[in-house]
This record gives sequence, C-alpha cells and structure tokens, in this order.
Amino acid sequence: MLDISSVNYDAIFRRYDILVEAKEKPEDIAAKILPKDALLKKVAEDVVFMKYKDVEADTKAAMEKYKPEEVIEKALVKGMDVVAELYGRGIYYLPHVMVCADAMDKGIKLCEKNIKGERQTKGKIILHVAEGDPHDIGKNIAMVLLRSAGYATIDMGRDVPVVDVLDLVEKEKPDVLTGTALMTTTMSAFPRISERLAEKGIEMPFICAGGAVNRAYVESFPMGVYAEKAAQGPVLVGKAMDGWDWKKIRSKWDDVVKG
Amino acid sequence: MLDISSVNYDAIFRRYDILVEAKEKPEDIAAKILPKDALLKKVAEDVVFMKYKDVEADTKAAMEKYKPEEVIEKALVKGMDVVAELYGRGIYYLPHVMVCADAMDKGIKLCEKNIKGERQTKGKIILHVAEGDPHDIGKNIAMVLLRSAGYATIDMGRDVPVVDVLDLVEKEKPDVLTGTALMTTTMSAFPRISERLAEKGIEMPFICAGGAVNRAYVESFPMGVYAEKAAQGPVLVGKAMDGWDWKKIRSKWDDVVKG
Amino acid sequence: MAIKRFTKMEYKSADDMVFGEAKYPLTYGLGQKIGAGTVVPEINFAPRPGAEKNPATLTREYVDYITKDILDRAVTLGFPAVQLENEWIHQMGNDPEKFAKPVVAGQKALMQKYHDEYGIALSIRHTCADPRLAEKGLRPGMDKTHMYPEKTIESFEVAAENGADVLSVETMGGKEVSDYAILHQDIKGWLFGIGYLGSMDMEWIWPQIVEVAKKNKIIAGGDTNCAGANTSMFMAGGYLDKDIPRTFSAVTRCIASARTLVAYECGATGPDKDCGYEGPILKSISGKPSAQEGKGAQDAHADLMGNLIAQVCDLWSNESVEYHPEFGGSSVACWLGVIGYEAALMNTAKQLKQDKLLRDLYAATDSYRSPEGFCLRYDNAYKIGQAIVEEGNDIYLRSRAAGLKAAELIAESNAKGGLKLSKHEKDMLNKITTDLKALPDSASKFEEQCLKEYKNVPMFNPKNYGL
Amino acid sequence: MAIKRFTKMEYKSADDMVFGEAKYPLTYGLGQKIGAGTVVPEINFAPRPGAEKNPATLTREYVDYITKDILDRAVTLGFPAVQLENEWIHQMGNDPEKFAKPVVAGQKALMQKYHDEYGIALSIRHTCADPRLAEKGLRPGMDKTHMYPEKTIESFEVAAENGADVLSVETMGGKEVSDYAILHQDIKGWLFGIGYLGSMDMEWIWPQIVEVAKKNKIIAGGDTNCAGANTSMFMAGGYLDKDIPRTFSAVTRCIASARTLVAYECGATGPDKDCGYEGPILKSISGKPSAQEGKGAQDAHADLMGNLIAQVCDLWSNESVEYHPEFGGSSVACWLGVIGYEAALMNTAKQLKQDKLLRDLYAATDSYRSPEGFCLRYDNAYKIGQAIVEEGNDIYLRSRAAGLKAAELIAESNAKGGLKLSKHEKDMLNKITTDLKALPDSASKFEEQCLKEYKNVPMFNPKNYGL
Ligand code: B12
Ligand code: B12
Repeated sequence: MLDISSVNYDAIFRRYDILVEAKEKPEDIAAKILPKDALLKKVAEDVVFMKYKDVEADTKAAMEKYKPEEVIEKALVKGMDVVAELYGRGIYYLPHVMVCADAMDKGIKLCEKNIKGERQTKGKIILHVAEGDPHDIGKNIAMVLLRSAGYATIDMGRDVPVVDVLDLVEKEKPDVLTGTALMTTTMSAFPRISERLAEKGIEMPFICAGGAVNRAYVESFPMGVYAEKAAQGPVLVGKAMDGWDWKKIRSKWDDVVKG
Repeated sequence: MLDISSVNYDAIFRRYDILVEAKEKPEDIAAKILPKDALLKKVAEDVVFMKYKDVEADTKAAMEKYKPEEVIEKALVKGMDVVAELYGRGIYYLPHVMVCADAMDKGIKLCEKNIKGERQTKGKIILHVAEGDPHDIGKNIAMVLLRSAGYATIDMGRDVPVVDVLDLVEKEKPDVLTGTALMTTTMSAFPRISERLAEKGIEMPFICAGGAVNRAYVESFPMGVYAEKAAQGPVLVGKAMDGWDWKKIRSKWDDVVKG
Repeated sequence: MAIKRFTKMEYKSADDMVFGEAKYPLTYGLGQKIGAGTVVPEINFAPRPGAEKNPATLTREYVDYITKDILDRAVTLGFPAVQLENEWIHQMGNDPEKFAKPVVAGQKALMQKYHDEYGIALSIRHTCADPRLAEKGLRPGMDKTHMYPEKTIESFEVAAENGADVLSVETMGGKEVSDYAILHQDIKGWLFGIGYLGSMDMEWIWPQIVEVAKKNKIIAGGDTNCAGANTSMFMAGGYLDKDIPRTFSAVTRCIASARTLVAYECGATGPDKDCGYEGPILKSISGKPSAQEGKGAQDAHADLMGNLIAQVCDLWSNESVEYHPEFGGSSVACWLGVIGYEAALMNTAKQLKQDKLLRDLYAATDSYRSPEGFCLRYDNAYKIGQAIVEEGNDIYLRSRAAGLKAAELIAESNAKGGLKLSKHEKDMLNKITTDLKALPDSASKFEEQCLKEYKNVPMFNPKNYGL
Repeated sequence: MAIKRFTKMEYKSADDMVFGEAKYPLTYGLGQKIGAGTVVPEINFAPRPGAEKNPATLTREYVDYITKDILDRAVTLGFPAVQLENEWIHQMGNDPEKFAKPVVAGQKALMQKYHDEYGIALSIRHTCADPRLAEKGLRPGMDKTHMYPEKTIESFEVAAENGADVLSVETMGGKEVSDYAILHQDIKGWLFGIGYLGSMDMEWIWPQIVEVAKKNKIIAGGDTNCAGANTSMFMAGGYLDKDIPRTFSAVTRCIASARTLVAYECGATGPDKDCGYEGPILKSISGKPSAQEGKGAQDAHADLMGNLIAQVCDLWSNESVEYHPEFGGSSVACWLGVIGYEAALMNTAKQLKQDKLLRDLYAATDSYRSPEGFCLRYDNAYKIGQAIVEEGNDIYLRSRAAGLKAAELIAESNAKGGLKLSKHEKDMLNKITTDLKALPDSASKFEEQCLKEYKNVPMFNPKNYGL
C-alpha cells in the first residue's frame, strides 16, 4: 500500500467525539442525585456502578430499615435516574444502561418477594413490533428504560399480528400501547390498529416509533404519538399517567420531549 | 494530462443513442401521411421540411383550388401531424418542431385573412406558469404543440397571480386551463386555483405540468389532470373536446397517454 | 452437499486484491460479467408505503415505475452494465407465489427488452427475506404459526424459477443472542451468537440455496451479517452517537466475516451482499467477487468508511432507497447516477492501470476514521483472513482468531498514533481482548459454557441449531 | 466601479489547475478557507412544499430541520469543513424583510453554536433569487407590478446584513432571447442573448452586489448561466433525449463562460456558483475558487460529466435536494455524506500528492461522454479561456471566440475518433460553425443586426439593457 504516513489527517476528518469528550465524572453527577441515607445510597450505587454481585446483599440490608416499596423507589429506581442522566450527557453508553438495569432488576425481584400482594407500578405498558417486522432492538431498549422508570411492561415481541395486539389490549387495558416499525412496508399496521381500537371505543396514547415512521406519519392516525428515541418513552408515558390524553400529548410534543 | 489514448471506452460508457440511431428517413414517413393532392402536398411538405420561404406562395396556390379552412386542415395541420410523428420516433428533435410550427403559423395567418368571420378552432386553451415561478420553457413548448394541433391558445405568461388566472378563466371560459410549475414552492398555486374555481361553480380539466409536480399531487385537487410531456397536451385536450370531464380523463389517464 | 472449509488464502498477498477483479469471476444474466475487469453498479430500491397492498399494485411499483426508471436512466447516462437488487419485502416472502412471482417475472421481461434494444448488460439479484423467528423455530416443522422456515425455502424457488439471476439472503441465525450481546457489550455472547450459532444456521440453509440455484442454472450469490454486524455498526454510529463503542463494532465485524464465509463453503460463488461490510475479508480468503456499498449508499447508511470500502469491490451499491421523486428524477434514477459514475471512475482507473493507486486513495481516506474501517482496509482485512484460514476447519476457533486479530491490529495502530481512540473505546478494547483471551480452546468446551451462560437469553432455543 | 476586463490567463498552463487550490484563495465565515489546499463540500437544499406558508414555518424548516440535520451529520461523519448554500425561494426574494431575514439570522446562529462547540469550519452562501421578468422590465422603475428589480437589490442587503458569508445569484439577463434561441437552434440568437445582453445585464447588477458585500465585509461570490446554459444542457440531456443536440449545448456553455466572467470583472472574488458548469473555464482565466457539482448532484441533475467536472473544483456541491426522510436520515444529511466523502477523497489525494492524477482520472472518465464535458475538460477549458482573453475587452468578440473554439475542438476530436457524434449532432455542429463564422466582426454591427433580427422575440425589450 501507498505510504500514508505523511498525511495530515486534520484535513480529511476530525474526531469531534474526542474533541468534546466529557470531562465530568460519573461520581460527581451521582453525588447530586443519590439518596443521603447510607443504606439506600449503597443500593443505588450498586445500580449506577454496575455492582451486579453486591446488589442483592445491599438490597437485603436496606430492607431491614425500609419497606421494600421504599427500597425500590428511593434506591433502585433512583439509581437508574442517575444512569439516565449519565446516558443523556453522553458519559454512559447504552450498554451501561442495560447492565445497570439488570442490576436494578435483581434488586427489584428481591423486594417484590417481600411485598404483600402485588407491587404497585406506575402504570402498565404493552409493547410490540409491527406485523411482518423482525426489527426489535429499539423496542427492547425502550422496554428496559420503561421498566427502569418503574412501569410494568408486557412485551408481545416482534412480527405481531394486528389481531393479537387488539385482543391483548382489550384484555389487559394498558395505560399506553407502543409499536415499533423499521420498515415502511410494515408500518401500515399502526393505523389499522388505531382504527380498530377506535371502532371498539378504546382510547389511549399509542406511542409509535422505529426508523420507518416519522412524526407526521404517526400523527396522521388517531391516538398516534411519535417517539424518536427510546429515552423519550418514560417522558411520554409519564404525561399519560399525569392524565394527559393523546391529543394533549401530541399538541405539546415539542415541549414534552425537550423538557 | 495523462495519456488516455489507451483507454477502451466501451468499458466506461456506451453511446446508446448512436447504437439505435434511426435508420428511417423523414421522407418515407411523410409519404404515408401526407395528402395525395399535389397542391396540398406541397404546402404540407413546406411545413415538414421547414421550407419557410416557400410556404406562403404554396399556400396561396392551394387556396385557388381549396377553401382556406381546407388548406389549414388538410395541408398545414396535416404537415404538423407528420412532424409530431417524426418527433415521437426520435427522428426529429424539438427545434425542428418549433421551426416547422413557425412555417405552419405563416401559412395559417395567410389562410385566416381569407376566412370570413373568425376561424373555427378546435377549442380554446388558457396557459400559464404558476405565481412566483419564472420557468416557462415547458409551457412555451406545450403551447406550440397545442397551436399546431389546431387549438386557439391564450398565453398568460409566467409568474401569473392566482387572481389573474381566475379572472381570465371567468371571462374567457376556455375549454381547458393549463398550469406549469417547476418549483415545489410555487406549485401550491394550483390547488388554490382549483378550489376557487370550484367555489365559483366553474368546472373544466385543469392540466398541470412541470418538473415540480407529479401525478399524485395533481390528482390531489379537483379538476387536476397531470401531463408529463408537452406532447401529451394535444392528446389530453382532445379527450376534453370529445366531451370527457376531468374525472373521466383522470381515470383513463394511463390509456389516454399511451394510446 | 459437503462443506469445503477454507484453510488457505486464495490471494497470495493483499496487494493482489483490487476493485473490478476477482480470482473467480462470473458470467450470468443478460450479458453480465462480474469481477472480470470492471466494476458494475448495483442498484437497490424499496417500494413506496402502500404499494404492498396487493400483487397488482406491488408489481406495478416494482416493474413499471422502479425497474423502468432504472433502465431509462442507465441508458440515458450510457452505463454499459447494471445489476438490480430486489430485497424482498415481508409480503413477498410471506406469500411468494402470490406477491413475488409477478414481480420477479415482470422485472426480468422488462430487462430483456432493454437488453435486446440497447445491448446493455443486465442482471438482477433477488435477496429473499429470512423472516424466521427464533422464538417460533428456525427449522422446518417448528414454526406452526407462520411456517416461516418453509416459506423461506419456497422463496428461493419462486425467485429462481421466475427470473432471478443471483440468489442472496441475509440470514438471521444466532441473532437473538447477538442482539443481547450488543446491548450488553459482551463479546463472548457475540462470538457464540454469530461466530458459532450463525455459522451453523448458514450450514443448514446455504446448501439448499445452492441446490435451487444449480437446478435453475443461476447463481447462488452470498450472505451478509447485516443482522448482526450492521446492527452493531449502526449503533456504534458516528461521532455524535453514544450507543456502543466503535471498537466493539469493529471486532464484531471481523468475527462476522468468519460466519459469512460459510455460504461459499457450501457452494455459493459470490457476489456476496453489498451490506456485508465484511466483504474485503471474504474476498481475500475466497477470491470471489464482492458487492460493497459506502459513499454511494448514504441513502441508507452513514458509515465511517464511505471511500475505503470501495477498495476491492466488484459491484458498487446504494444499499437501498425508497422510490420517490427528486428534482433530478426518481430516487432510484438519482442514486444509480451516483454509483454508476463511481463505477465509471474505477473502470477508467483500471484502463489506465491506476486502479491500485485509486484503491489506495480510497483506503487512505478512511484509514483512521474508525476502527472498523481500519480493520477492513484491504491489508488488514487480509491479515484477518489469514487468522481465519489458519483455524479454517473450526468455526469457533476461527471466529475467535478473527476477533483477536482485529483487537490486536486496532491496539497496535492506536499505540502508534494512527487510530485515535476515545477513552471509552480504549476501555472496551481492553475488555474485549481480556474476554477473548479467556475463552476455552476447544469448540466443545465453548459450546458447553455458552449453553449454560446464555440459556436465559430471551428467545434463545438451542434446538434451532440442532443442539 | 470600473470593470476590469481579463485579457490574460491567470494560470500559466492548464496543468497548473487542480481541485482544492486556487490562485486567489479566500478566508471567510466561521474559520472557512476556500481554494487554500482543500476541497470543501457545499450542501444545498429546498424546503418541503408548504413550508413557505409563513415566516415562522419557513424559518423552522430551514433552521431547526435542515440546518440542524446538516450540522449534526457533518459532525457525525467528522467532516472538517462544510459550506451551506441557501438558494432563495420566491417568497424570500419577494419580501426579504419578512421571509428571508429570520431564516438568514437563524441559520447563522445555529452555525455559530456548532462552530463554538466543535470547532468545525462553517460558512453559508445565500443565493438570492433574481425574479426579474423581461416583459415587465429588468431595471429599477420599470416593473410597476412587482418591483422585482428593486426587490432583487434589497435581497442582497438583507442577506448580507443578517448572516450571509457569500452572496451569489443566477442572473437572468438575455434569457428571453436565449430561450427562443435554444428552441430554434439558433446559435446567433444565443450569442446575442447570453454573450451580449447577458453580459450587459451582469455589468449592471454585479457592481451593486460587490458594493453590498464590501459594506458588510463579506464575500461577493459569483454567478452562473444556469438560466441559459443549463437549460440548454438539460434539454440536450442524455442518450434517450431528443430535444436538442448536445453539440449545441456544448457551444452554448462555452459562450456562456464569457458572460459569467463578468462578475469577476466587476469585483466579485469567487467562489462561483456550483451549477455554473462553465466554472473550469472561469477558473483558468481568473484564478478564483470554483464551486462545482456532478456525480454528487444527481439529486438535481443527471449531467454527462459526473466525474469530470470535479477536476478543478474548490467546493463540491449537491446542487439541491428537497428536505425529506430517507432510510439513511434526512435527504440533506444523506447527500452531505455523498459530497463530503468525495471531498475527503480529493483531500487525501492532495495530501499524498496524487491530486493531479485523481484529477486526470476524473477528467478521463467523461472525456468523451458528451461534447460538453469534453469542452469543459480542463485542458480544453483552458484553450477556450485563451480564446476569450485574446478578445477580452469585447464582450461580443470574446463570446464568439469561445463558441468558435468550442466548435473547433469538438470537430477535431470527432475527426480523430475521440468524441463520437451522432448524425444530428454533426449536422448541428456544422451549422454552428457556419453561422458563427458568418457573423460580423464588430460589436456594433452585431448589435445592429440582432436588434433587427430579434425584435419580435417574445418579451424582448432592448430598454432592459439600456439599448
Ligand atoms: C439490524 C437490521 C436488521 C436486522 C434486525 C435485527 C433485530 N433484531 O432487530 C435483520 C437482519 C433481522 C434485518 C432484516 C431485514 N431488514 Co433490516 N435493518 C437493520 C438495520 C441495519 C439497523 C436497525 C436497528 O436495529 N437500528 C437500531 C435501533 C436501536 O433503532 P430503532 O429500532 O429505530 O429504535 C430507536 C427508535 O426508533 C426508538 N424506538 C424504537 N422502538 C421504540 C419503542 C418505544 C416505546 C420508544 C419510546 C422508542 C422506540 O428508540 C431507538 C433509539 O433510541 C437497519 C438500517 C438502519 N439504517 O436503520 C435495517 C433496515 C431497517 N432493514 C431493512 C430491510 C429491507 C430488511 C430486510 C427486509 C432485508 C432483506 N431483504 O432480507 C430484512 C427483513 C426480513 C423480513 N423478515 O421481512 C431496511 C428497511 C427498508 C424499508 N423498507 O423500510 C433498513 C432501513 C435497511 C435499509 N437501509 O435498507 N434488519
Ligand atoms: C432552466 C432553469 C431555470 C431558468 C428558467 C428559464 C426559463 N425561462 O424557464 C432560470 C435561471 C430562470 C431559473 C431560475 C431559478 N430556478 Co431553475 N431551473 C432550471 C432548470 C435547469 C431546467 C428547467 C427547464 O427548463 N426544463 C426543461 C423544460 C422543457 O421542462 P418543463 O418545464 O418541466 O416541461 C416539460 C414538462 O413538464 C411538460 N410541460 C410543462 N408545461 C406544460 C404545459 C402543458 C399544457 C403540457 C401538456 C405539458 C407541459 O412538457 C415539457 C417536456 O415535454 C431546472 C433543473 C431541472 N432539473 O429541471 C431548474 C430548477 C427548476 N430551478 C430551480 C430553482 C431553485 C431556481 C431558482 C429559485 C434558483 C435561485 N435561487 O435563483 C430560480 C428562480 C428564481 C425565482 N424567480 O424565484 C430548482 C427548483 C427547486 C424546487 N424548489 O422545486 C430546479 C429543479 C433546479 C434544482 N435542481 O435545484 N431556473
């Protein structure tokens, strides 16, 4: 190969990511958000710093002083809040989030065993990937973030027939339904779902996402609320839980997503 | 420059136009269409072969035997039919058509002087280019072809305000209105025109063309009939004169344009 | 059919590889020659949303609009040869007789017409869909809901019998594990999913594709690890993306090459699929023609090696564009212009015997833009190929070797200041090296470990791979 | 301001010209350097239909969508420098204060933000519309209906005061005559419309643009004969088109170069406009940086010199694409990828001192694809430049010289078997040569003849040109 050692690569490309590499440390950001109480803090830190092996023991310890519900809310989910913040600032990468979520899940499982009856979640979400569409990575990421934010999720998987979605929604009555489509030839399942739900008199925000759809498309059918990134899932669902209907979420979409 | 004489250009590009260069001669095609009568034939040939200088004398000669209307129909316009055929087959180029049309026009002017009252044309067409749009070459070509096919044309020019179009249409009551737009930011004038015409209860085929528009767009508003090429003008207008309304022309568009 | 492993390189040296030439060139279709001295543009497209409504609308979209526009533009610009690629949409794979057959036949008839009229060299690749779902079952008889395994095989038959010149597919074996591995940055899981399970799945499907191709006297092209390595690459993204580090995607790509090779070992002849960026490695090992995409496939992918990846291609592709109008004509016509002109430039360079120089300019441009591009630079690709064939008989060992070699090359360049890695990329690279080195040294031990370690990965079912 | 005619070539030889270097490089905008050793991509765009509804929707489209997507993609792919070009839509030129001002300001603010954050070199060219209509009047005070001449001048002021780094325009003088001439294949009419009237119109408008630029300390870029020579080129089209012969369009292009030069003679400094394919001729004469477009501008134009025209560019453009989604991101991001990677290839070639070789490969590829490309090949462009400067002081004689030289070069190559002309192209070439040779040898005689001959051309009014 030609000798390329003389090339001044500054004229060819710039590694902007290195130029602006974050100088902030995860520890400093965590400190601002984490609970003060030492026991809870320990659990939250296990989540933030992926201490997969310690999380169960520390959760147990915390439960000696706090109710399991409190450990979930004030330690495990709080830890994920830090993670979300770190991800948002580009300090953590996606896989960090996944591993942290695994740690959180471990702790939550343990807490749930100690809760009498069923654990109170913030709300119920059904997720699916459009009929004919095998692309499910985005949906999987979104699900992790929703679970981390304290929602109960039902994952219908991918290539899910329209009729199955309709049946399950009728049966489960979720607070929010989500759909993912990465192919322009499968995304037409969404308006079909929304129309049939409307016919049945069922109404709820139907968050649609995935590479194929855009905001204009999703807003062209009733109930459709667009999501561009998985991280917007908890924010949008949060508004639904605050009692906003799909029309209101849609009309304030820009603000919701930015804020 | 690098010595390129060794390049075998067959691997780089092919002059397909030369590969399929028409072997047919204009004369042979003309022979099949031209009138038999020597006087008329002479006039028609003046048009086909751009004998700009002879056309007036020959037209005069023909008028000694035939009525001016007949000379127009059976010689001058017939000649343009041959030209259209030659253009369609890729033997004549566009500028031939323009020059032939000039020759035809000369002959027609002369005939018209000898017609009592007004000459009967096949129909009346108003042409314009959308408000804000300066691109008028396509419209000019289309106009020549329409005139050559025997229609009376009113040319409103380019960058024509929507209101002016509405006013003139109300006043002139043309058989067909046409619009040309080459910019996606000016083409919205067409639906505005069509809506306002509809409000006034005026209905007619509104042929829309130009690089910016496509069939789907033009068919998205009432009266809109798409034209891709100038050569389709006479064909589409012909259907309107046969009494087809814009809905029928639209629904049979593929056949009309191919046939 | 017996699987013939690659245990030595078909090229004597990296420098022998160049675009437009393959050791085993091909002749097929309507006067098409691939890898025989010229680069041919390969244009790919997707129908407009809604066109899939019924077979008539779909055929009209694919034939009367898309194929016609492509052929017209090819003649307009004077391109001597064009290959079309039709990546099947779900509806075609789900009901090949009804949705695919008229499309395949209609396209070929129109191509024949242009070939007859203008003498233009034409061919079409049908990339059938692989809709098989791990959770339902990848082998015949398992998926009672959709019958996807059966339909996948039927797809090749319908394509082959009705006008395809080349058969390709993006197989999905091991994807459920590799998806999990990407999201958890777990290189071992990746190696298991793609290097091991993926290879086994290809060993099952590819002999069948080769059989269908033979029966119909057409070409069994090749595969791509789009499902795995491209997911990894796009999530790694560019300098604004923070999903996964680019060192991870670089190593996954190289491991994937050991998998995609299996198609050739089962009798496929190339050209491989454009979206398989592992192509340069495959070509170095096998000598088969390669389809690639980069600068001219921005309609679909913004990768970090737009020029580099053209270095040893035989077909130059746009990956895929949805049919729609542009100021310059329809999208397919416009993108054909982009890739056709690039092919023309390469062909001129060949004629003037400057092809190796142009290759090196392509390579140099993106040498250090990303670790993945760096690994695929033809000299490094060759080294990775060598690492693979040294362990050629063992799908596990060769995949691991590919990964280790990639990690080694990246670390070396970073140390010398060629590649410049971010902190996060460096950390990941170190972890990858440690993890790969810690792996057992036999496939059976590896399999045993992994079946245990990954048994709870969602949708993973060992039976899909005969395990 | 005095008009300074070019009477000698700024380059000593054709071979001195190469992409990424101009004799008179420029520094402007946010750290932008043009013609100073690198090629910079120039990305152009059009808003979606409907975005022009009101100033708020238009600003949102141009700033929040288009400009943001461009800047994000530039950073994602690591491009060191990008120039934006905003070709004004009708609404902006028709009411600059209301429609253009917020757009111009908003774009610049966002660019400043990215420049500050990433250090990326950025600049923006505003190409104001020239909506003047010959039938209404080209000079101030004439067009009582629209006041277009007044609005045109106002446009430059609004652009300059609110954030433009470069001012450009596609002036329309003489177009009513050249349109007629194209449709009638009348080279004399063309020479009169573009070479003569067009030059005179530029002599009127360009000193004013230069003035506005100076006052605002920005760059007066350049013009293009898009209105004339591109109309001619697109009607000549490719091998399926039969509108006008390509020999005609080749000669019109060369005549047009004598006209477009006038901007520089009035004090503009370059870069000229991408769609002015006459750029190589202009650069050979003036040494000013040139923007060009070809292979990467298929979104807008399918010309027959996609590679060739890159040979001596300093900015490499996509001409224009409407904003819309593609699989690979938004259209502007995708096309930026195409042109940015091409610029990167050229810049690598420069670094490796292989730029002249790459230039020659570009040129060789399309040397004989069309007579127009052939005339614009840098060696021939240089010869046409020489023909122009020999008669540099006389806009008529130099235009004629350019046309004759072009015809001569084409005929020569056709005789030698380089260019292969169709019968129709040959016939036309002969007619052109005969017609041009028959022209009078002084401008005054020519003017006199033409005023008579073309007095009935629709919309032609000598008063528009002070005649
Ligand atoms: C990986 C991939 C695959 C993998 C999928 C693996 C998997 N498990 O998902 C495999 C190989 C299976 C695949 C197959 C095919 N693919 Co594919 N694939 C891709 C690729 C390269 C990346 C997709 C991806 O994972 N992106 C990353 C994820 C994270 O993005 P995402 O899902 O959009 O999610 C983000 C947001 O949308 C959002 N989000 C998503 N869901 C949700 C849900 C909620 C609630 C919220 C809040 C947010 C949210 O959050 C995420 C980001 O934060 C794309 C290329 C591209 N440029 O996108 C093509 C692409 C999608 N595939 C394409 C095609 C054509 C196919 C095939 C048909 C090819 C073929 N002929 O074989 C087959 C499908 C076969 C079939 N069964 O029909 C085309 C689609 C074209 C079209 N018509 O629209 C694309 C665009 C490639 C291209 N440029 O041509 N593909
Ligand atoms: C020549 C040209 C000009 C010339 C126009 C000369 C003239 N008298 O028309 C000039 C220089 C004036 C011009 C100006 C501009 N232009 Co301009 N121009 C072109 C160009 C290169 C060719 C257009 C052309 O003449 N085509 C040939 C004719 C024959 O085609 P046509 O009109 O479509 O006609 C055919 C059919 O549509 C049909 N037809 C048309 N009318 C009718 C009518 C009937 C009844 C029928 C039956 C058929 C029919 O028949 C014809 C074929 O047979 C195109 C590029 C392109 N790719 O098209 C850009 C183009 C149209 N211009 C463009 C732009 C942006 C501009 C400017 C705004 C640039 C600027 N910033 O200054 C300005 C406008 C300024 C203003 N006032 O607002 C863009 C439009 C983008 C958009 N938003 O849609 C284009 C597409 C270039 C590009 N790729 O960016 N332009």
